[in-house]
Amino acid sequence: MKQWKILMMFILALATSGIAFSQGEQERLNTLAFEMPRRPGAVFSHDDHTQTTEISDDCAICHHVYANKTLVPDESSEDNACSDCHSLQPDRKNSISLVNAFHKRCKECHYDLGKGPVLCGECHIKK
Amino acid sequence: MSGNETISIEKSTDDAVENGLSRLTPQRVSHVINQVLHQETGARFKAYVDTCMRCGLCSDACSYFLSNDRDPSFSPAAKVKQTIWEMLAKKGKVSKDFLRRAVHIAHLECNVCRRCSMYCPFGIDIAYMMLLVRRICHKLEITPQYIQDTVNSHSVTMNQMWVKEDEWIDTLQWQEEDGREEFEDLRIPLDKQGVDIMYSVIAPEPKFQAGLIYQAAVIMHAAGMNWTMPASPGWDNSNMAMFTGDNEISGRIARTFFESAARLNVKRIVMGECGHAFRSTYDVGNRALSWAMPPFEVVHAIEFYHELLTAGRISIKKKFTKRVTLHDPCNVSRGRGLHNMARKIVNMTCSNFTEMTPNKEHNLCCGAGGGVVNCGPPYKKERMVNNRVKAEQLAATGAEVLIAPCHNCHSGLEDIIHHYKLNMEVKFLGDILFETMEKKIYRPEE
Amino acid sequence: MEKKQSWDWNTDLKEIPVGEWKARFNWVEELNISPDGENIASVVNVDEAAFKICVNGHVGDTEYEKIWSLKSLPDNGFAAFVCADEEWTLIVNGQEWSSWFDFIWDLHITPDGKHMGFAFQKEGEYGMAIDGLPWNRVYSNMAGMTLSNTGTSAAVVQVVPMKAADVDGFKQGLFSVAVNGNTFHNTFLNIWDISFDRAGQNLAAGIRLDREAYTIVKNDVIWDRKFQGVWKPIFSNSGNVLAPVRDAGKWKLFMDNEPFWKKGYDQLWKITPSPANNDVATIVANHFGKWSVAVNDKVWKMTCDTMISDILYSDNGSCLVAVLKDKGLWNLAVNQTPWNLSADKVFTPCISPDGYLVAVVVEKKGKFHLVVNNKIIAGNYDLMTTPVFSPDQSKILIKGVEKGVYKRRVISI
Amino acid sequence: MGPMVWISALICIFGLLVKFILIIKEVYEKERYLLSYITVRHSLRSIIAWLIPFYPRSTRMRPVYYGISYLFHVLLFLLPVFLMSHIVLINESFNLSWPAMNDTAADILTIGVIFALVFFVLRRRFIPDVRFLTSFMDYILILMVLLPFVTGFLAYHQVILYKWIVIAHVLSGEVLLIVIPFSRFSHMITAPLTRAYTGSEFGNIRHARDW
Repeated sequence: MKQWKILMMFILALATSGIAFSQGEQERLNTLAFEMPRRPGAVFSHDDHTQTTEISDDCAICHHVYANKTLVPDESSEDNACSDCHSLQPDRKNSISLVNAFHKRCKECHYDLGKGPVLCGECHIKK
Repeated sequence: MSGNETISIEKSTDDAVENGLSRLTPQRVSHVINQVLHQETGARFKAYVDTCMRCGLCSDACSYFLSNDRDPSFSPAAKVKQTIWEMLAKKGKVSKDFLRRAVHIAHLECNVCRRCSMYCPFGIDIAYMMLLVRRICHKLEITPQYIQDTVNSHSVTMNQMWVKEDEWIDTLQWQEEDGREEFEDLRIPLDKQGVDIMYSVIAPEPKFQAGLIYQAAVIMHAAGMNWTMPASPGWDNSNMAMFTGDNEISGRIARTFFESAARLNVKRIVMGECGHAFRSTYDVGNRALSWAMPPFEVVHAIEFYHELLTAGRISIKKKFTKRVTLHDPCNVSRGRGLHNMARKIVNMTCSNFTEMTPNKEHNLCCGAGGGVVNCGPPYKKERMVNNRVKAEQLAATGAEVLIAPCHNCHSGLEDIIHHYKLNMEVKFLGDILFETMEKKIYRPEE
Repeated sequence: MEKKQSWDWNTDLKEIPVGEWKARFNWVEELNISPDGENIASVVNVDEAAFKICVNGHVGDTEYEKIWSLKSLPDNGFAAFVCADEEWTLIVNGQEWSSWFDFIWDLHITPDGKHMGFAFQKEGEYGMAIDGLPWNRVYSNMAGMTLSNTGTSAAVVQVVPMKAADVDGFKQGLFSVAVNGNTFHNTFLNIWDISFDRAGQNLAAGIRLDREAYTIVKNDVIWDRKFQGVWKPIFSNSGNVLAPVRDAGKWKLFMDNEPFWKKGYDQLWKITPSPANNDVATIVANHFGKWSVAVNDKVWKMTCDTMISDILYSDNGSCLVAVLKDKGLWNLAVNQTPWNLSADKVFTPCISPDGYLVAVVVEKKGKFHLVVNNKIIAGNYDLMTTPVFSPDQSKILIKGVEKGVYKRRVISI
Repeated sequence: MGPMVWISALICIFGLLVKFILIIKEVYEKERYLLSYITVRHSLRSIIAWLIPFYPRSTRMRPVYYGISYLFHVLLFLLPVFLMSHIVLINESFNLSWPAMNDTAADILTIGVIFALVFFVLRRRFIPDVRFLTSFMDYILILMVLLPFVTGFLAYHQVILYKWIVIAHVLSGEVLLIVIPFSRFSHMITAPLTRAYTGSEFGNIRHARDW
């Protein structure tokens, strides 16, 4: 279920990113789930990420599934949108807000692997 | 800069400073400075030094700075920079030329009037730091001659002017005799035990201005007060040692003074119109002895006259008609908040009163207090230069009579009035009261 | 004591109408009452610049231009300074001394009344005159006049002349102590608080050696140690010199140049040795602004915030009384326990020799009351002087003025 | 966020705390008499009087300097605290969050702070009595405050050398935090103390105003 939603989001993202491409040339995450985004969507290439060896096999690193606040192993959620689980404000169900879901997922991975941008403006590049 | 000029004046005239400097060794200089700055002071001093952001807001507070066309070296913080900061930076290893300048700054370019601590956003007490410099000068024995002589006098006679014990009593008896021309049974009760009030004055009164004691006696007599004056040392409420940093002598003076009051079993001490004496007895001398507050209520003449007038003990026959203005002395306005009371007395006794601006706590200094005038004739000329703004402030009032309820202010104001040809007469509140009062004895039933 | 036994302890009340004196004379000055309460005297003005002394309503024939410093004497007479033809002398019970001076002041009387002395000025020079005899040597300046119980006189005198405002000259030390007119060998910047031993044989004083160094001198011998300050030294019963000294920022009690008490205080003064034993009491401030009494370096449990003006022992040393001011009102504390006087003024207390009774005159709202052991036993006087216990301690002598009448009352306690 | 942020923040807070405790301790040991004159009422009276803009005469005499200085101090604290980017970082670490300031407003106010600092420099250069009091250290102190704001501004706009500018921003901010307790920046705790004491002496003992 969730995976589907996320997949749909990616499709949507891909569709809208066409505009981004036409203007800026870079693929960005969409910001539709945010009410009033303060920063341009982060530069993000799904292909680059799936093609890197470290995570090529394991979609569930990003497209993870949690049940009762514990990670469900061997399940992924490509068809769900991130905002399905991560609401704008952390709540009882999920303590990680949508912003932090993105920020933490990206940066922690980048730190751990020693690869990829970690500073705000490296992803949220001004258009 | 005027700094060089003043140094040359001092070099040629003040033997005490020059002889003192010639006796100093570098070891003694650094020992004394470090001892005073690091052992005698504590967190308060450190906080003052650490907190000053060098913003210069204090400059506008200082009559020296304003009178010298905003010469930066006269700014209050600049006086700290030229003395304390450098002593700290050099760990006390400062030159004799530096010390000569330091004596001059602390003793002659600062009235310790504390106006600057009202202009500093952090309330840093720069006067306190100037007094620390004076304490260092005292310990190095380079205090200016004339003020040191007053301290020497205090140490021997417990009064400021080498007034001998017989001269004091004789003067009071002579004023008592004179007073009997006006009230035939007038008395200046000497050493009378168990009365309500011990009246105290500064030594220049019996020495040069005995008429003021006469006036006070007439006021006391007319108001029907139960009062006395001590016949032994402890009658002088002045304290020059407080201004040279000789805290030990300062404490001894204050102790003698308050023990006179204790010996006479009085209720309270009333004092003549002197500002620094009030500061000494109300605020400083007592602290040197572990009296957090003075052990006897110390009543300045302003409060006392106000009390007599409002209680109806003294009534005014005819108001003073000349145009008057009022100078607020630092030690009783900033130092005790008596400025509003002083205005009430002026309004009760005078019909034509003009305020000067700024006034009350913000009034500009007379340029003589804080021991500056007591450094004597060698420095009179620069005192006149250093207090031009006061002359301008006075001139702007257009008053004929300047009321100043403080002896030091009187000396300073008379000098600048003469120097700047202001054509004003300086009077004490007591002078006005004496002139305008009904000369009859108060009877409660009347 | 013998004297007290001869006083009249049996008449309950004797009255002298003093109020009417005011009608007889131009003005009447302070009333002065003899120790036995039998005599009351005042300086009175009889004419322009003409004064007499009125004792129990009687005035003598002799008029003076001025009279001041009227004092009662232990023998129940009176002494005063008088001026005639612009010269001054002392009269004792109406008798003039033979020497006359340009000015005299500071009358000293020994407790037994056998010796009397004062300071004089003659032709601009100063000295003391004791029992009618002026010092042989006179000085240009004099201060701190002292008379021992045995009639030895001493004062601080200037022995080296100084030009006006000569601060370098002052630095050399211009002052010495003159004992019976003869000076010490040493000179000092300052000498204060001359103190005699009981026999009047030895004396000690606080001195300043230079701008900062203070110490004690005993019979012209200076203590080795230097201090930041000193207060009045006192001889102990055994003849040692005790002195409050400021050392390393604290006030301490030293004896004969050595530390005597261990503790340092924020303030320490008025050393009071017990008359009966080796106890020593002083007024101390243990912390800034907190006053108390220390006995043998042990501080009383009570403190007061304004002042302790005096401490007094009973003859047997069992009772120690402090005259104190707390929160602006006067009170007494007896052996660490404060009374509840809340008075505007408290006068010198009177302690019975055995220490059981403490009597004191207080003033509240202009009226005088007598308090014995914290209880008011007589009150509403217009004036009252120090009371006296009868030798058997069963009675107390009250001397006071009430509605213009002087009353000598003896009441049982 | 790296550990240096926490270390520097802790140094700042604990440094100030220790400094405060040491001052009180030293007063208690060496100048205990000061405590008998301080009252809460008069301390607050004075502090509040001096916090009200243009209430003290001194501040009315120098309205430009005082106005700029007042705003500068307010912004110095408000800007970093209510800046979106900072809140996001705090939120990631502590899950705490509070409303953020509008980015454009923050941008303009940052320019304001920079302008104030430039004004301070110019004042130190061109007003004779202030110049007389100024030493090299005063410029260093101004620079220390200036750097985090300038770098923050540049980083936000991603003008040049983004990565290096951000590193400089972080480092200069950390240096500033560390320096606070050990420099005259500690007037943030000593000034209320000196004010309180002077306010008490004036109010409690001298019965006068000190503003």
